[in-house]
Amino acid sequence: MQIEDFLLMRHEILLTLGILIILMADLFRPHGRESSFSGLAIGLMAVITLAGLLPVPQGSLFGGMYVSTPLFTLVKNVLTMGTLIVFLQAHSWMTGPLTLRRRSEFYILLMSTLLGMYFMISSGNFLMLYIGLELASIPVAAAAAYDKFRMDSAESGMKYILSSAVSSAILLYGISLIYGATGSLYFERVAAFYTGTPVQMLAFVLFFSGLAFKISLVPFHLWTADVYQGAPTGVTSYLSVVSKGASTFVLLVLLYTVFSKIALLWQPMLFVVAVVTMVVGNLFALRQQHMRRFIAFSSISQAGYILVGLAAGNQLGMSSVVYYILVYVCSNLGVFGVISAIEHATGKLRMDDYNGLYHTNPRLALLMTLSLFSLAGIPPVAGFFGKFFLFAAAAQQGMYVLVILATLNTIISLYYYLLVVKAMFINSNNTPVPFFRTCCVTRTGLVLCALGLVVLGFAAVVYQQMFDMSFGL
Amino acid sequence: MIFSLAIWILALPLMMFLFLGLAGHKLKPATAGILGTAGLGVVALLSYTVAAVYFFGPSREGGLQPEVLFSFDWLHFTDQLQVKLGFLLDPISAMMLVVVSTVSFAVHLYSNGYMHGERGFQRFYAFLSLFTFSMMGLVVATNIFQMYIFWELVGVSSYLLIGFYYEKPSAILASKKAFIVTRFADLGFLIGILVLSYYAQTFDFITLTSLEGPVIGHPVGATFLGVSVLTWALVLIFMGGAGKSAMFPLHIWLPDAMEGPTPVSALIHAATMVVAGVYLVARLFPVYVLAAPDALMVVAYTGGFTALFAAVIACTQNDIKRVLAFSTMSQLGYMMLALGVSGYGGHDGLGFMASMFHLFTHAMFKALLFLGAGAIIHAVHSNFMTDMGGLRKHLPITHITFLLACLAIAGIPPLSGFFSKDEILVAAFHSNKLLFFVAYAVSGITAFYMFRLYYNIFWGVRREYPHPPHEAPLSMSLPLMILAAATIFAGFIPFAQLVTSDGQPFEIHTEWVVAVPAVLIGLTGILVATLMYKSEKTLPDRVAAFFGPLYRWASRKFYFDELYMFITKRILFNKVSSPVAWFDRHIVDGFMNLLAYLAQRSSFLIRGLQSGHIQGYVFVFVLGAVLLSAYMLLFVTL
Amino acid sequence: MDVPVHFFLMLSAAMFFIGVFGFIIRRNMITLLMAVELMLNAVNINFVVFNRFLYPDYFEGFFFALFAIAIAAAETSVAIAIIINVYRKIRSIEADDVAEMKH
Amino acid sequence: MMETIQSFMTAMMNSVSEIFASADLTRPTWSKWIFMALAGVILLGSVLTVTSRRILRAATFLFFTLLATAGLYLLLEYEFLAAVQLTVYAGGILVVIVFSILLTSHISYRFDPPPVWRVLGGLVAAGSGLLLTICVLVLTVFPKGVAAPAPDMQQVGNALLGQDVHGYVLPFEVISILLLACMIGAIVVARKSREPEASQPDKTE
Repeated sequence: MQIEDFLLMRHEILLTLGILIILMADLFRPHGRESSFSGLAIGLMAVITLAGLLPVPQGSLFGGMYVSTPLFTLVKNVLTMGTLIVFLQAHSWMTGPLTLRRRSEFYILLMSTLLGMYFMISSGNFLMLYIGLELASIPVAAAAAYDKFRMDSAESGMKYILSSAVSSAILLYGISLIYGATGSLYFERVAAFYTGTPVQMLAFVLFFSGLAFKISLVPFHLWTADVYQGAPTGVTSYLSVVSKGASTFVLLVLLYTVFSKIALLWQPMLFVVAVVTMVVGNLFALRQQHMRRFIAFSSISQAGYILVGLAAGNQLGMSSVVYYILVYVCSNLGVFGVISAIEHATGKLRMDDYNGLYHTNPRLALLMTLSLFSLAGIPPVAGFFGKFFLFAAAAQQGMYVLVILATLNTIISLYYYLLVVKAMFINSNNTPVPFFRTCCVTRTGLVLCALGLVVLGFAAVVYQQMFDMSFGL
Repeated sequence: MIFSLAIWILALPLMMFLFLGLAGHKLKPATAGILGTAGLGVVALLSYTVAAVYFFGPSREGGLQPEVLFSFDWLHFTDQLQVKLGFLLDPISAMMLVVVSTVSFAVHLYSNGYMHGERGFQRFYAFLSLFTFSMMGLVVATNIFQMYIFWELVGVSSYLLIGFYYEKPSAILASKKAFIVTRFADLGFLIGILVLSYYAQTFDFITLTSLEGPVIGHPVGATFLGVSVLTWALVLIFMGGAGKSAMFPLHIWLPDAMEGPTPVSALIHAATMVVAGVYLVARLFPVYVLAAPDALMVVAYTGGFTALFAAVIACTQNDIKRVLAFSTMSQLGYMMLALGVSGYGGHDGLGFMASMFHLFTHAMFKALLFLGAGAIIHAVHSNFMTDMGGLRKHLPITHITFLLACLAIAGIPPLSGFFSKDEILVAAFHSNKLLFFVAYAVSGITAFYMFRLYYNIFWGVRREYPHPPHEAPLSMSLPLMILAAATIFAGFIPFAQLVTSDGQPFEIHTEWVVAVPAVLIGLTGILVATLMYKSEKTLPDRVAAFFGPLYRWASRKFYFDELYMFITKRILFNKVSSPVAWFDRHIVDGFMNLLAYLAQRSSFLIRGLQSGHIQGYVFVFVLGAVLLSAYMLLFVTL
Repeated sequence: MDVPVHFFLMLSAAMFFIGVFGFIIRRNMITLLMAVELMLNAVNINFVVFNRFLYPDYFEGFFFALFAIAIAAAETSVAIAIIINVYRKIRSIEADDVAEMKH
Repeated sequence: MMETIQSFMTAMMNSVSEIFASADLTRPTWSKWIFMALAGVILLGSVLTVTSRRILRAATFLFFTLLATAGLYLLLEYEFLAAVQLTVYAGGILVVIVFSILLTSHISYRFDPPPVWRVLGGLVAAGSGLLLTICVLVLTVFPKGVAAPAPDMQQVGNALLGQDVHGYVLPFEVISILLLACMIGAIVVARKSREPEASQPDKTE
């Protein structure tokens, strides 16, 4: 292995080292002392984030099993930063009494999940993709069941692991048929032989549904709400942001490379799935009271919007999807930051509890509003541009019907996002969330989200760079 | 150069919003109010200066040409499509700068008194600043995309302002309704932008409206359902405008939005936000008139219908702010109508000029009316004219200024309303006789219901008030006087020299054939209102007295009463106005409510999908995968 | 090998969908897990058969099956851990008892 | 419409008869007999696994199914895989499952039969899926590969540590992390730990 190879794989190598460091630190810590690994984990993630910003050569390793391009590196950086922010948000939870004696494991679990996502993104072979996918999902189930003193958490872990097992079985069946139909598992060769015979279509749909499970597209989404509701907020935030973002990006890459020859065939399918996803997600979100469950359905409908861009199948669609993922990561993390701060301070998680939040905690309320407006796509917050580019990409392909349906759905979604805004600014409350100061770690996380939202919305450079990068794919 | 200061017109309100929003609760309310008002004063001065330099400055040969003061690259979309953030100065945006800053300043000043002691006073000023910022950004947008962004920001800030009285559930509902209905309209706007920009390959207003540009010079050949794509795009864009400007049937949010604080209504629902739709059409006017006259016809008829419809409903309302809201709708319809009947260039563009003129004058007197209404509500603590009467003694300043505004909106010379309305009538007279008569009718009804309002508030029975009403403090009456002055003198501004469709000044001359009947109709309306409402139940007596001998001879006073009741109540009220109001409330509004209900209902119905049982989830999963495969195999592969 | 490849494939398909069927009708969480094992096992047969019959030059299917078995083991262990955790709480391993969150 | 269905049916019939012709059932060989037997065990075992009303019996049937699958691998001359199947699946996974059964259930406990609607749902989902898959598989003509010898242990070992195309060192390494993470996850979830004091806020709502 040359030094360039190390540089190429630095995300993975550093993260593996990080996992080992935490493991060792846990093993060799002084006996009988409870120590917090939060700082260590945050520090490690920060190092990886910084290392990710170094310039990178592009290329492939291990005979094409591992591929890296600037775009991949960019997405990995985004995921790393997302994880970093999740860790920042989980800080107060992890240093609290509920997680006594089980602190290092949380970080090991989430970091190995992140490692799985790295490999998923960089895979050049279905085997690597599958292993990455499993590495990215099995530990999450354990993390979802992490709050052992709550039945909800156990239930959510159970639902996640069982439905994810079924979905990965179906995905595997798809991969096996892909292998049978093309004779290889390397992306390049598969792409060359993928012409759309019936068995290939079947294989594609099965494979797609396995990935769609991770992205929670309707009708593969049913686990989402229950798992999000039950899992600890940190894990939910990780699931809905990092995990979903990674899977979406992988789907994007696969659709545009491996399955590019049958683009005309999957476009109508994505059309249908996108519409159903947006509608169902929105309709369910209308009635939710539990904040995590609410965000679960909102994130389902967000996935539907992303599909609109994917369905466009052009380069504009591609870069806009990446941009949207970026924006989505920031906005959702902002929402979760506020949710987890309030949960940690008061244990309150229902929408009614947010009544009158503005009067006691104006900054939290403002960040929440900013993030929700971004999710709703209201200018000039970043989410608006994300949506606009997605829709513009679809419109460029002449999919006006899809665009109209999508914009109609944004109006429904505005309704329920406003419910939260209304609760915070307008509703009165006799027992509002009292004023509290978040600890500086949490605050750093919140500030990062707010910065991300503003910078993404106002800086032209980001989008331009992404557009150029997506040429290279 | 003064233009380099123009950026502060945008930056100052934004900075004030950030400051008051983030640090406002640490300030004393009074400080926040003074700070906000002073900041807006500076913005107003800057706006006046910029407008004055633009209109009267040197080097204005060859008409007033649009001028881009500055422009930043915001988002680089593709090489053809770029989002820019800039400052466009042309006749209409310069005029709007004056309108927005004047009214906004008046409202800022007024709110010091009106909102005194309210909880969240600082927040109120923060939102007002945000609104002013967004409105200014909308007005000076150099491209349609920037306009859209600020358009939505205006929506957001008005949402926050309307919902300011969070104790009132109706206010919350109203604010949400306003936001969502206008968002619904913006759906059309957004798709219109997508289509237009896709064919024109530009967002830029100057390119879009230039006569040799890609749109007007080389119109798109593509058609959809037999109508050119460009027409579709422009109709869709107009849909956005119709939402903001409360055109039928997207107007349903405006009356409800009166739940907001009265200064907010004056700012948003009289003078600034609601004219954004008119402004949008005016902004793209060359495209409408030269490349898609069909779309312009839609504008004209929607405007005409709304003007009549809203005027009729206004006659039935008892809440004084609602009367004003419907009146605003009606006047906005007037402006749309004027745009719709206009041609391009020189005297043909009279309608355009008249529309902008009316926008200007209407902003002044309608803001005055709203602020006056605020002063009245402040004094008697009620919105309903049934609770008022005989207030002219108690509120002298409010009374005089309110009367001036009523006369102006009724089109009585020499107040400003007369001039602008007259130009609209002339323009309609020369182009579309049907709309011309609609406009005549509307002006009569307008005079009637405005004076119905006026008499019911200031005349009529003298009531005993629990707290004797008293004149508002200076911070409230000063803005009234400022706006009253504007109402009186705005009519003498030579608009045809300044704001025209092609930037070339032209001469106007009063056409007495149109003007005299218009004034007469206005006077008739006032007369009818005077007879009916000046003092309660005296009309039959007076009629009886007038026909004294006849009456004595017939000795049947009762029939007059009956006849009067029959004509007014049975026919006018029950058969015309009430059904129209009912239609508005139940059918148009109900349709939107039905949609919301259906969404809720279907959400409830499909909740069983999420059964909580993992087996059920896998069932749906597998069935979904199978159906999707079948779909792919059957419809895609075959 | 003189058995046609289709026979193997249909066998594995049948096994796979029996697993699906079992997952839908069963209540006990451990039996749900066993149904999943059936599905994973069926997939492995697919890989091996494709490798052996159609593309014997490289051993891609073979290795995929190998790794899939390992992953299945890992997945099962975590699932069992979670199920036991649930059992500790409610003294039941009926999946229908673990359906508090819905709608 | 009718014609499409008709042509589809004809195509199906043709494919099925071709497959059976290639199977040449009139000339039975050992491998065919063995396949039949294994297939029978697998199918029967699978069905019984998911229908048996005693959980330990279900586990036993699963065991037979897994054994028969290992037999299939042997039939296909993948001895190594068969060994892995036996040790990991039958030896590892199944033992864990049996242990957890013993931990959580009473041996003589009989399940109630599943509700009818659920059985119907299962039949609809699984049946339609199976039908679709079989139709697609039957209609597909797979390329015939040239018979090559099964890999010996040395090849397997080399490939597992190979770094080039068709080398599996990277997945091998990654899967080790996966196993580690799963182990930690399983331990952290299953390990017994004291509940914290009741003074903690109830966070379920």
